[in-house]
Amino acid sequence: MEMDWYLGLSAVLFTIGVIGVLTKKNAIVIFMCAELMLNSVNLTLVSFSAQLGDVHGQILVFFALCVAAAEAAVGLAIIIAIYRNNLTVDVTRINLLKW
Amino acid sequence: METYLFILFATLAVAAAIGMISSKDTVNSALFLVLNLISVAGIFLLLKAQFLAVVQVLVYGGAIMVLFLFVIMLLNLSDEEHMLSRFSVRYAVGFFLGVIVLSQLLYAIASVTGTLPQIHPEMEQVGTVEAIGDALFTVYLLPVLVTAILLTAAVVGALLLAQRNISDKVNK
Amino acid sequence: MELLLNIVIYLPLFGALLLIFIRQEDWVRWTSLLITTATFLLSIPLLLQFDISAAGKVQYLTVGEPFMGDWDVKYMVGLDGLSMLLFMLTTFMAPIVVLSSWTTIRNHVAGFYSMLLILQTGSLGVFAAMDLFMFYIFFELTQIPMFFLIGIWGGSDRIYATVKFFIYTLVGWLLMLVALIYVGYAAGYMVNDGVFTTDWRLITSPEFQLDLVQQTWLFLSFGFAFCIKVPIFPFHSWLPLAHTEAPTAGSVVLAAIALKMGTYAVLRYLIPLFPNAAIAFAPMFAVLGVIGIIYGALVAMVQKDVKKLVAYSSISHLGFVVLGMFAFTTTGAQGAIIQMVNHGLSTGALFIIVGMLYERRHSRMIADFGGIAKMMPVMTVMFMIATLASIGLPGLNGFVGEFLILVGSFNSDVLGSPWYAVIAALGVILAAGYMLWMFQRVMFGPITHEENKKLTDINAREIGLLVPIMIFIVWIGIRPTDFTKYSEAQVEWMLEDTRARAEAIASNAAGEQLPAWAQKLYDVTPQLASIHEIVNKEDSRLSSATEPADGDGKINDKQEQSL
Amino acid sequence: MEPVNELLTILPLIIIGAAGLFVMMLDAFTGNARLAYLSTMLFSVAALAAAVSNLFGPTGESFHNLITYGGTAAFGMVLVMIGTLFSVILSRDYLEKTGGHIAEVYSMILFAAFGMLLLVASNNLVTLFLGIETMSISLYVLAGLVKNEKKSVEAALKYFLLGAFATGFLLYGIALLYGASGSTFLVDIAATEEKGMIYWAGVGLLLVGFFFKISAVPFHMWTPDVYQGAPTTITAFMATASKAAAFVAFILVLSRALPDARAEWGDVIWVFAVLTMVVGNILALVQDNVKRMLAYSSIAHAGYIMIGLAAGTDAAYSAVLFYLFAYTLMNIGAFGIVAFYEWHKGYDFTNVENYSGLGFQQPVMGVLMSIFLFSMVGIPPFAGFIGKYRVFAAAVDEGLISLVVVGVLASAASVYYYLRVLVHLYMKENDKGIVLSRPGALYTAALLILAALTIYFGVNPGLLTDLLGSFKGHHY
Repeated sequence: MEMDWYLGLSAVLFTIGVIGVLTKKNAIVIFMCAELMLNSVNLTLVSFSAQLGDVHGQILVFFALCVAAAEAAVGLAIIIAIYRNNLTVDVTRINLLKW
Repeated sequence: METYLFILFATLAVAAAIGMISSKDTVNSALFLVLNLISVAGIFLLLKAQFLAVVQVLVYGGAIMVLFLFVIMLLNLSDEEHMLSRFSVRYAVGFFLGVIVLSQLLYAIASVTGTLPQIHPEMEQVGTVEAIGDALFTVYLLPVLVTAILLTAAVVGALLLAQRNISDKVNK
Repeated sequence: MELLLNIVIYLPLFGALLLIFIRQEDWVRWTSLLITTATFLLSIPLLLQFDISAAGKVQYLTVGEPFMGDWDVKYMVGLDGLSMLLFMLTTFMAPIVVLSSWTTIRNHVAGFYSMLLILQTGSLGVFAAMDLFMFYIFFELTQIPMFFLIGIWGGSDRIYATVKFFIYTLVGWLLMLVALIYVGYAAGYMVNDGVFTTDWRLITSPEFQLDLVQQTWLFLSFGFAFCIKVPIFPFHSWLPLAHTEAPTAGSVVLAAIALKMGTYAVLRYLIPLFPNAAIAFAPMFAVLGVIGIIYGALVAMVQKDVKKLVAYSSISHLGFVVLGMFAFTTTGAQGAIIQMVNHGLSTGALFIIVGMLYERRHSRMIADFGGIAKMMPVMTVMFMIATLASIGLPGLNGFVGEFLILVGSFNSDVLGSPWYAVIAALGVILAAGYMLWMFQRVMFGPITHEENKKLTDINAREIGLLVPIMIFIVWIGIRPTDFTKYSEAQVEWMLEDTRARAEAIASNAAGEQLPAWAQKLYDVTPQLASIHEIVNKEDSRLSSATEPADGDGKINDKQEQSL
Repeated sequence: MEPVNELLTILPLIIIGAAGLFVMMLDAFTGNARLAYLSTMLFSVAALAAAVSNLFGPTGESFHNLITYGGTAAFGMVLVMIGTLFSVILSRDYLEKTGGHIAEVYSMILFAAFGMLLLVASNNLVTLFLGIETMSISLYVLAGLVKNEKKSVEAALKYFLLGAFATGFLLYGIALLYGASGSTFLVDIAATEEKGMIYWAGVGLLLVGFFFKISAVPFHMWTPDVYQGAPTTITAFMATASKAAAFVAFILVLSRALPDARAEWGDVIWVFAVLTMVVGNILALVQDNVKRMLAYSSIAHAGYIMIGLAAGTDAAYSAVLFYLFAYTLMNIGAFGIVAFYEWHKGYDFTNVENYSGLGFQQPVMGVLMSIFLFSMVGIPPFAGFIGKYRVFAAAVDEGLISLVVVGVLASAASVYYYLRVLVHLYMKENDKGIVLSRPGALYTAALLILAALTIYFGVNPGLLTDLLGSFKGHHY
């Protein structure tokens, strides 16, 4: 079995994440898509790590997980704050700032 | 056997990802993401990264996604319109960009077909808790400490943003 | 003396800082007057000690340490024949400018005078800088105060005028900055062991040889900046606006000093730095100069606003300066320098007088005046002298400059045609027309407006500030050599040096092929071609001289034929 | 290396990390914002001093080569600490007047600074990633600080979503580079033999990630919103310290990890530099909101800095570092004065129309604003001019003349919107009867110091240029 299957899978997942970020309107879902992107990158890292027999890639995944957790905490807090202000998390309806 | 497992997990992961971005219901989206994360954890196992597979399920699937679900329930978010129900330039641009990114990445990856070796034989040792722990607390000690501060900062920040009462400017 | 030069340059800046701590408005005025007068008095020894015969040598030179790390960019100031008179003009006009705005400026007095003083330091620095980079810095230092002077204390349309003035100038000078950097590196590689340099002595040394393509590009970008600053037609549109909207002091500074920076820069940098390009493009610039002379005069003729009329007459006068400089003759360049001084004096005086009229009448429209000579006899005399000087009446200063320029351009080998001078002479006639017509309408005739009957003549302060200008107007007119002697040796040396370097570069470049577009630019004018011909002839002569087959006599014959 | 010496190499980082935790605890137990402010200031001064002393110390690697110290990294730390210190000093008055002066602010600022310090010292993609993320996550929070203001929270959301998106690209780039080279150390990546598609895809994605952080067009979308929405002194912090940190890290990555690929990324940066300068300046022209104008102007400045990166020589890198220094000084200053006007109630003092005639009230503030704005225009004798000049010069020396011409034309256009502020301050009438209060002594002193530095390094840049010119350690 070839390694590029893994890379291909992660590329597909990454792209789905990108499409999601660009098309969705709900802030939470956009954020989840960003998490999907991070997750697919983790897959890439693990498969490279497996290919090289090298631990560093997995270490990076570990840190990426930490970052994802931290991002989740802050991101969800921001979403709660904006929901309290606007009663919506629809990014197309939150538009005080333009140009 | 591995090939079949890979195909199974990969199909699940992609299907869950597509399900996530096409679902109308935010809760469903979140659940799809959990499914995706777990499938990816399965693939980690195939790649002999046991530690990360466990962490993936525990931290990502367990902690983070629960947080997501909690917030979604807390805010009682209404359903979103179906992704394809209203075609707009936004979608077109998003789709177009997505296709470009995908094709570039696929091209990049396809160009290395056949050059990559099998899973490295040392991987059995590399993916274990011992190996990773060893690296983390020797070479990567400083980053681990940084992570401590990062998580502290995130907690303080989350408190700061979500804790205090919002003043009178809320539009009702 | 070196120290004295630096003191003269920075004393006004020090004064500007001093003004921050002074609250009383009258004290502010007196302090500024004191500072500017002191500056002028201190600058007199510089003139007296000046070695007239020294050519190609910078006097009172201060050379600082390189201040930008690995680059040979240093603080360098000094004076030579090109800058001496303009430097003195600047120190001379400053007290007059301060006096002229004594009563007109009533708000933010301290701000006004500190701007004027900073502007003076900048201007003195521009004329004294002996390093291209320092020149640029000092030049930009004059822009900021000018921006505020016009914008805060100007007329009704001041904001548009000042923003236009600032942006217009900056666009040109930023493009020049790129060219300046290029010159700095090129000079570094050629004459300074690879270290970036903008030292004037190095960038005008014979070893610094830019090829023709480089020269064309660099000349055009430097030229563009200077054209805007001078301003040369068709880049002049900011000038009438800025002149009209500026307060009297601003107009005077602009006319007497700021505009000279452009023409001075042409003489100091544009021509010596890019000799071949300068010679090649000389006819083009001369044409622009002549167009400026005629255009300025014609537009001035139809102005209803006295100040605008004077502003357009500036364009006309500066056209003369440009023509004189690009004639590439000593007479022409001498005329250009003295014409710069003349224009500073006479146009400065005219602006001051217009300011006095405006202060009394709150109008600058010609139609609002008429017959006021009866009420203001002293003013009439002054105005008359300034007007006649501006026209170029023999015996007054304007005549000297214009005459020298016309003679210089008439005989110019670079321009190659007397027509430039002939058409420019037409400008003198036109000037007589519009100036006298204006004077007649403002001063004589019946009094049509009741308010004009209440006008009072100029007071002692106003007389006091005009009289020194009048003295110099007459002095230059009667004994021009007292002034032209300062620049004579230097100008002669500079032109010869420039021509010599041009030929050296052309002979080195004779075999080089120019790209098609550059060739086209050069073909616009036949002069470069003629240099090429001379060089080619010499080349063929040399090559034939090396042929041993022919006898000596034949070569001599050939030489005689070619000569 | 002795453990103690090893710790000394990252002394500013340690001080700031400890300070962040200390201030957090202080807040938890006392909740005294004033005390938090004071201790933050003291710690910042200490960290700045430590960074400056590192600047003159040795260079090398520590912590298993994860960290690089001295030289460029130390200068990056100095930049970050200058930005942090002055933003902190200015924040107190501003936040007290606008309501929002809480102790957590300072701990978040310190955590962000911690991330920046790590970022400028990273010699490895792991630390780089962690540094960027620590910085970004803290900044997301800071952007939404005044959370009862809709704009502020909205800015935080936009920043956060786009930031998370960009993180994905950055991490993907890192992952692919890791795959192509088998290591996350910058030096090892430079040694990559085979440059296949994976390598180039990695480089491209990494560039995208950095372009986002330095807000290069077209990845600038978040900048104006965030800069406008965030509290002004926090904006100053973001615009200076985080930009400077990102640029220094960018220099480290370009010069250490990708020196062989210079021709390729040089061309890419060339294109994005042009886009950034042109779009940034054009959009700045039409802004009425001063903060938004300054946001676009900072995008434009990123474009000028990218000219230096595109040149990619040692001289260009040190020119960029100088530019960043000047940029930090003048931007904090300008935002500080906007913050001063803004804390007056009654009018929206981020709108330039409301500045009419205010230059003569509180003349010190007006004069300082002129100095900072003229420095941004790039007029001598201010530091901004020297920065621009050196960057342009380095690029001209590399033959990028057309790029420099675009740069000067863009900065000529920029004059209009900078002058517009001055025109309103000085040349229009104050017809609304606005009366300004006096700023605090420390506030004024901080701005005066910034202005003095702006002038000093404009008149006498040699001190700094010599130092920066001696950094031959951009790459090995």
